[in-house]
Amino acid sequence: MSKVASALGGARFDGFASVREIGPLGMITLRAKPDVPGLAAAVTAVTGTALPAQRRIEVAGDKAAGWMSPDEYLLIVPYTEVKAALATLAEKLAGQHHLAVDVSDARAVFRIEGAQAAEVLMKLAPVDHATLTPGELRRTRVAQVAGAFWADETGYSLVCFRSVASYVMGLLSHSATKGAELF
Amino acid sequence: MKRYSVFAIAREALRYHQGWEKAWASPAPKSSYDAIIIGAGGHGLATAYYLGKNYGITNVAILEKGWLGGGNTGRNTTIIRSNYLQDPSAAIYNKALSLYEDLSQDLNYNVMFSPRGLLMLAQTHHEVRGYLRTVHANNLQGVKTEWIGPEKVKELVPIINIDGPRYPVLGALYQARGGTARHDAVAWGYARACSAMGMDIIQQCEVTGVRSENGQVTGVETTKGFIGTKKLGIVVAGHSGQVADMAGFRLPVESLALQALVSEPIKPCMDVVVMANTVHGYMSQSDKGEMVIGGGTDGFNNFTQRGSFHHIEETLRALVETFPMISRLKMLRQWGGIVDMTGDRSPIISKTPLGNCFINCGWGTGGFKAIPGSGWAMAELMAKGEPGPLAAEFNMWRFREGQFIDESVAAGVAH
Amino acid sequence: MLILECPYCGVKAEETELSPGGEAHLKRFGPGSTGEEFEAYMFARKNPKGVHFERWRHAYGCGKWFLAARCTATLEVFGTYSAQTTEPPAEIVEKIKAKRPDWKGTK
Amino acid sequence: MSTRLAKGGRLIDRTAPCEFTFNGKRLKGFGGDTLAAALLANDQMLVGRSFKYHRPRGIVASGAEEPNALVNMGQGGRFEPNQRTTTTELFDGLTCTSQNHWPSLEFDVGVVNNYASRFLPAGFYYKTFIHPRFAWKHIFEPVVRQSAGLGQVPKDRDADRYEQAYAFCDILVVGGGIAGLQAALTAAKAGKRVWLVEQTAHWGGRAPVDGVEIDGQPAEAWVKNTVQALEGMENVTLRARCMAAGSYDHGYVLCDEKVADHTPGDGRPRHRLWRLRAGQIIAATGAIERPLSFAGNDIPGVMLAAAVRDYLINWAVAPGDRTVIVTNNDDAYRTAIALKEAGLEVPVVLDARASVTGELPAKARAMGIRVEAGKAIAKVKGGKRVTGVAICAQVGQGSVLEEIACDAVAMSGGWSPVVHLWSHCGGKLRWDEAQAQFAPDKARPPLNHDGAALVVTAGAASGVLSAADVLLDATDAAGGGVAPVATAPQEAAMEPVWIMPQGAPVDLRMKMWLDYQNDVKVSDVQLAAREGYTSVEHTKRYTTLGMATDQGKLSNINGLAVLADSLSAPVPQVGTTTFRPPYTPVTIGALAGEARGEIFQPLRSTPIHAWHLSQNAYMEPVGLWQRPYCYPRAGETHEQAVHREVKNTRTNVGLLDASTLGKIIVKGPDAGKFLDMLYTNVMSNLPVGKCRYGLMCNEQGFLSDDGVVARIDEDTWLCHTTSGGSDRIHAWMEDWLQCEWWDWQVYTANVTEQYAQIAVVGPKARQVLEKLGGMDVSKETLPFMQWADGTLGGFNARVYRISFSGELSYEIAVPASEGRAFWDALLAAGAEFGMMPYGTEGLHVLRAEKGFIMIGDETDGTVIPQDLNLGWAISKKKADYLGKRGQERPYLANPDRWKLVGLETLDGSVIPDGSYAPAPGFNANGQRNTQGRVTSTYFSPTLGKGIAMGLVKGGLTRLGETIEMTKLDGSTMQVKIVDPVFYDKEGEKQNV
Repeated sequence: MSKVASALGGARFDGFASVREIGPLGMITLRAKPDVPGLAAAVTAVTGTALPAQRRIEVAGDKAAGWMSPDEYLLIVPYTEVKAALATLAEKLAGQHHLAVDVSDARAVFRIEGAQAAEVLMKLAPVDHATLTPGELRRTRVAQVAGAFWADETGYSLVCFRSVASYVMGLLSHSATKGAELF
Repeated sequence: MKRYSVFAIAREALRYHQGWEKAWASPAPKSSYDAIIIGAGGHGLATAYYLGKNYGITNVAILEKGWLGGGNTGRNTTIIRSNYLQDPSAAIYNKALSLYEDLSQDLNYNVMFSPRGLLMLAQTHHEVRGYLRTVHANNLQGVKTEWIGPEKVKELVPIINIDGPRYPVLGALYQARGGTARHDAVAWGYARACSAMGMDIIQQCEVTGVRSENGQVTGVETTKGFIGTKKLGIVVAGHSGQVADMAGFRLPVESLALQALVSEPIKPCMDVVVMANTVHGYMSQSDKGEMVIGGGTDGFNNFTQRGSFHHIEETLRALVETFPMISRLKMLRQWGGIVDMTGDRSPIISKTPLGNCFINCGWGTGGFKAIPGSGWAMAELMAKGEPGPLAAEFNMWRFREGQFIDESVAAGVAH
Repeated sequence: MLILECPYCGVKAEETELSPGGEAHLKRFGPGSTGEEFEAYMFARKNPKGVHFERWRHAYGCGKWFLAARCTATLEVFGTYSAQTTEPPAEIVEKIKAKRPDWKGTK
Repeated sequence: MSTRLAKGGRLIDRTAPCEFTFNGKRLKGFGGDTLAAALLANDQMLVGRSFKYHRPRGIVASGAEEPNALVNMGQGGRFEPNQRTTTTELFDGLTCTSQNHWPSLEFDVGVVNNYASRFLPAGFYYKTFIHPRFAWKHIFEPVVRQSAGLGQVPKDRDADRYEQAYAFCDILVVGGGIAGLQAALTAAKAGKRVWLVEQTAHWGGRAPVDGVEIDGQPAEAWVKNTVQALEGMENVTLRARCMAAGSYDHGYVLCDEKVADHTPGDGRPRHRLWRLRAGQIIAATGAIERPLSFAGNDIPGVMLAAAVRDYLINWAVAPGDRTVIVTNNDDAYRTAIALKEAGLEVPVVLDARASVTGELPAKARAMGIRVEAGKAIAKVKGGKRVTGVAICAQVGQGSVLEEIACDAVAMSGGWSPVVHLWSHCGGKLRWDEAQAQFAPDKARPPLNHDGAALVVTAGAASGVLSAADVLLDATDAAGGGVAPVATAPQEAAMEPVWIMPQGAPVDLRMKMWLDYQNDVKVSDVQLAAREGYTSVEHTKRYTTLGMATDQGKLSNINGLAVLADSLSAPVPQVGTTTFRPPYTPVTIGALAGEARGEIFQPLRSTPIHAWHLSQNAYMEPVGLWQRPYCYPRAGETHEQAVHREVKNTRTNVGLLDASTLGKIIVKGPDAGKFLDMLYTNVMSNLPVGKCRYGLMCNEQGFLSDDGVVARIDEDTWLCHTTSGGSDRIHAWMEDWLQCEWWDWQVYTANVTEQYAQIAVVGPKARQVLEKLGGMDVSKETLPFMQWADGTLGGFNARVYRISFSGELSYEIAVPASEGRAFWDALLAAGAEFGMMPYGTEGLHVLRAEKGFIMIGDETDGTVIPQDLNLGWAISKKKADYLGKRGQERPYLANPDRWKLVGLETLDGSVIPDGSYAPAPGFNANGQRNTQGRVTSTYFSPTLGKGIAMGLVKGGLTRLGETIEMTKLDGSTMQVKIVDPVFYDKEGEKQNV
């Protein structure tokens, strides 16, 4: 048995949409201003993606780079590659004012899938899904906690803090209960 | 003033109630008064009443831009208590409570003061320690409160859920003398008594300016013309800053919305007032049977008397967890008021930069319960020109000096 | 239930995604300041019934503080702008003057 | 009697019979019935009792405005009081009982109030029950409360689930009548994103009942086609059974969708609260018919004329065999005609207008209906149901001209637009003299975030009543276009009639009900006016007019008019009371939404949470965290468990889950400068590899948080905060960096949850770590107040030599995902050393024995570091830090402030929590003077006696003095002032 445990050990719920806790994913909080020389190259070196523009998440296979704020990025890599990624960043951004820290274990990640997956989120987050464009990373409130989500072809990925993972799982399950479809 | 009594009712009933006189007169303003009080809410009317009763000053006008009792006096959750931690707060609120106990008789107007008892639930160990501290402090202040265990809480409030998984009830601070009163009746009773003393309550009369010479107020400009005065009291919760601005000084006060709601009426089920501060909600049952519910304030400056609805939701979530039966009651009406918030959430009863101008404001969410004590202390300040012991610590300069009267310290309980 | 557009991430955030932070453009007074200055910095708020400049944090979003010009009497929002400024931007001031001709300005 | 007709009923399904019970009586109805329709179909005219006088009450309306017909409905976890029968859909198995009577609906003791009603006018309680003082609370109030209150109290926990959802649209249309449908269609065709909500289960509103024709087809067909068209449009969402409860600022609208009220227990959420955000709201909310004020207008069988028509046409229910119509307008003639066409008797139409000329009256006359112009009802006869009416002239004082037997009265006093959504956010009203109604003043709408109109009204809600005008107005409201053409008979002008007859004497006015539920009569409003309660808000509050569960939907305008008349003022000068949400009452469960039980609030748990639960730890909330308070073993009390845990930590080794401690990374060229401003002491000169305890104050100078700071590298620090403080302190840092010192180069990151942090504490702590194996944790390599990275038992760990207990102590951070595995490894390694976990209470006792302060115990938001003898942690050299200026204020710089000391009783007992130290004498308010208080008090298992810390005037200058401290029973105890460090003052145990 691996000594590494995700927040909920891969909990799952099947309602009108399916909800799965996945992870742990490797995640890095990178704080730097976009005009820092070499930033884009450093991000590309770690995730294989471009530096994301405002509110975007750039995905390349199992890696991604998301825009979190004007001076913060979320880099996603396989859990075991975080250390190397941090080393790469340190090397590429040496001498530049930045902060890169491992936050892989501070997060829980969920997948919400199914034709009506959006409805699960519509019950929890004050987000107008019609205004979201594909590849948009939306940071918002999920009922009473902070969260962020983005969509792909098969559903949504949702990230929240690890300590509230069971609360978020409870919310998602309640919202996805069969018979509670919105439309 | 014809006295109210059961005999008066019977006498009037025989003539179809055609003989009742007006509860208060609606005169035109005179050209000047010995004292003017701006604001005919509970605090303003009580100030006038005690000016007359305690100091014989009856050549008084109370100016009201709307209708008397129409501000926060008429839109609060009517809770009365005096179990405050800090000495100055306990003193003035306990004075208010004592006056409330005799107010119906004093005013010859039934304000329906109902000392049904008040509980503040302790739902964390930290809160337990905070309330125990309050009990000890209250004992020294001459305020009778007690600490009770969860079983006694359940006995007093059968509809409560004492062993909720998240916030079990660990006990409560209990003030048996606390309770409620009929808020409108407090304003009406004072108004009737003031009018009977010959004071002029002038409604629909908005103050638009304060005239002063050499650091002394000479009168006020109003929508009914200029009115001269020898003394001015500003008692206008919700608009304190605006009127202070007319008088040329700034207050350490911000205006925030505070909301409340009532459920549809049901048969009696809760004979005490319950406050649950960990989860930010409080509830009592009115004589009509409505569950009267209040919560916390909004966080931004607002003069609209409309709050943000998510605060209502937060309060109701907490109360459904504490009183599961209310889940199937219905919210009948929700509303907001504008409260003055000071830097320490405690009131201001103070002299001002103008020699004969006095201010009473900043009661935050705790104004109604203070009305008689506030009026008593404000009347003393206006009559003597210097604060008495009840008001002494509530001066408006205390923040600069660092002298806080902070009630939130014990267990996060503001007023 | 306000909506304010975060100038940093462009999200039209609703009030529950934001934290209010009181009056904007306060000047900090530290050691050496007078009692009046310190009081003005800490306590004496303008609290206008009308145009108000105030701080908000996009707490459930990008985490940035920003400033808003808002009417406290109608809740109309004249605009939001960066927190890294000591006075409201000219275009917002112009917009307010157009909509509130009686407005006495920022002082 | 009230019966179901053999034919007709556009909303009922006769093939779907339903059984239900009312007061235990088994009754029958049909699918599509409302409960009110089904009760009427079973001749249940008496359905409840009024609030004050316990008068018999029958159904008066057919919709949301119903004030009378409220019932207790359902059982157990699905019981709900005050259910409005007129908006409750019937289902098979429904059970309900009537309200506010004892012992029974038919025979109610409370009706004694009715006979005494002359002695109980508006506001009587303000004038009596004054003496003796105790009597109000103990005698009168309980009686008042018991006789009021309407519905019964739910007993069981709610069996249903609720949910909430967010939705967004350009245009929200409220009301699914023809105005709403037309507005929605118009907006949708213009490409807008449209939501259309309707409170009932049906589309079309009144038009199909009133026989309107639209574009040459019956309204019913037009409605069907329009709904179909809307359903086919991608940009339109339709919701029936969805009531727009309130409009809030910036286009926020709460809509309560009754998903499963009519199918209880089918597994769906019972209600769904939509939190809609609309660019603009079109309120197509229709109008409500007004009653007429005549004596006996509250007797069961007296109904609104349009409601009688609704029951007849929608549900094939005839409330009476002989129905007298009384009106001041043409619309009520539709009811007369419909009744006649259904073969029922209409003995007379009493029209208060002197001249009756419209097309509808002409048609009624042509059908042989007797129409009496200028006539009124002097009095309705009957008790628990109508038996007849006495007729008089409208002008005059009510001399009876004729009596007519009847079993129902249909009344119409005109219509009032439903302006609630318009008014909630401050939309203003204008008085429309012709229709005698308050209608929206379109020049003064409620404002949106951009200053534009937030709400527009459409149709009857705008004050237009003919179907043709309604459709034109609705089209305009939605941006304009071609409106369909409606045809309906031309109606003559109505005439306002506020009292019937006009000169009614007081004995009649005392029997004219304005507010049926709260028993407010014309005479009560007149009394309020006479006594000076002349502001409309005073009148409302004095009489309780409009404060019942219908919130005055029927009574307000009539009451205002009576008030205006009493004051000889025009109605608009009197004005209206404030409209407040919700439009109709909303179930509190729906407002609480999903947040109950497990998901009531977020519960924050550490990676080791499951283990704590498996050990039956007693958990306590710390902020939103759950932490073990102690780990009681079988047969142990919590107190015994704490003592065992403390002793074991002092003698062997303890294990604490400290993961909740805040951890914030601060990095950058200006990080040192920044931390020097944040902390009272200097952090910039902390050497890499070292730790330093620091204090943070707010700008007032009051102590706000504390913790150990570690210097990670040249430009990186890690700041520990208290468990409750991490988010707050992180936000505090960002506030200063973003809003004040934005040119400083500093980044922060809150990494609290990245790590499981575990404290291994006690004399054998080093042995445990050495057993695990890995990095060197010797005193030489890792001395007190240093940290190091390395491995322990194969785990990557950062080890801090810091102590909050006074023992040899290591705080070890590992990645949260490995936290549980590391905890297990420590337990295994520690077993032979007697290692036991300890909880938060043990932590508190350990730190108190050492005299370490605790934020939240020694501090309460009014304490400065100097009060706690922490002057050593305040830099004297720094020109500035947050809180420094605040601490210079006179009250904070006063040497007389209470300061930290240790306290001990003379007999070793424990000082009670919260105890104060009285000082001689009393203050000016008669309160006992005080000189201190306890801040932390525990039994020390290590020392075998009570120990405490407290704040006392004079502080440590009074060492050795004995003072009094209070006990809960009011007595006092003798307490000695001692040094606050009770254990190992020299620090020999931690520095090994």
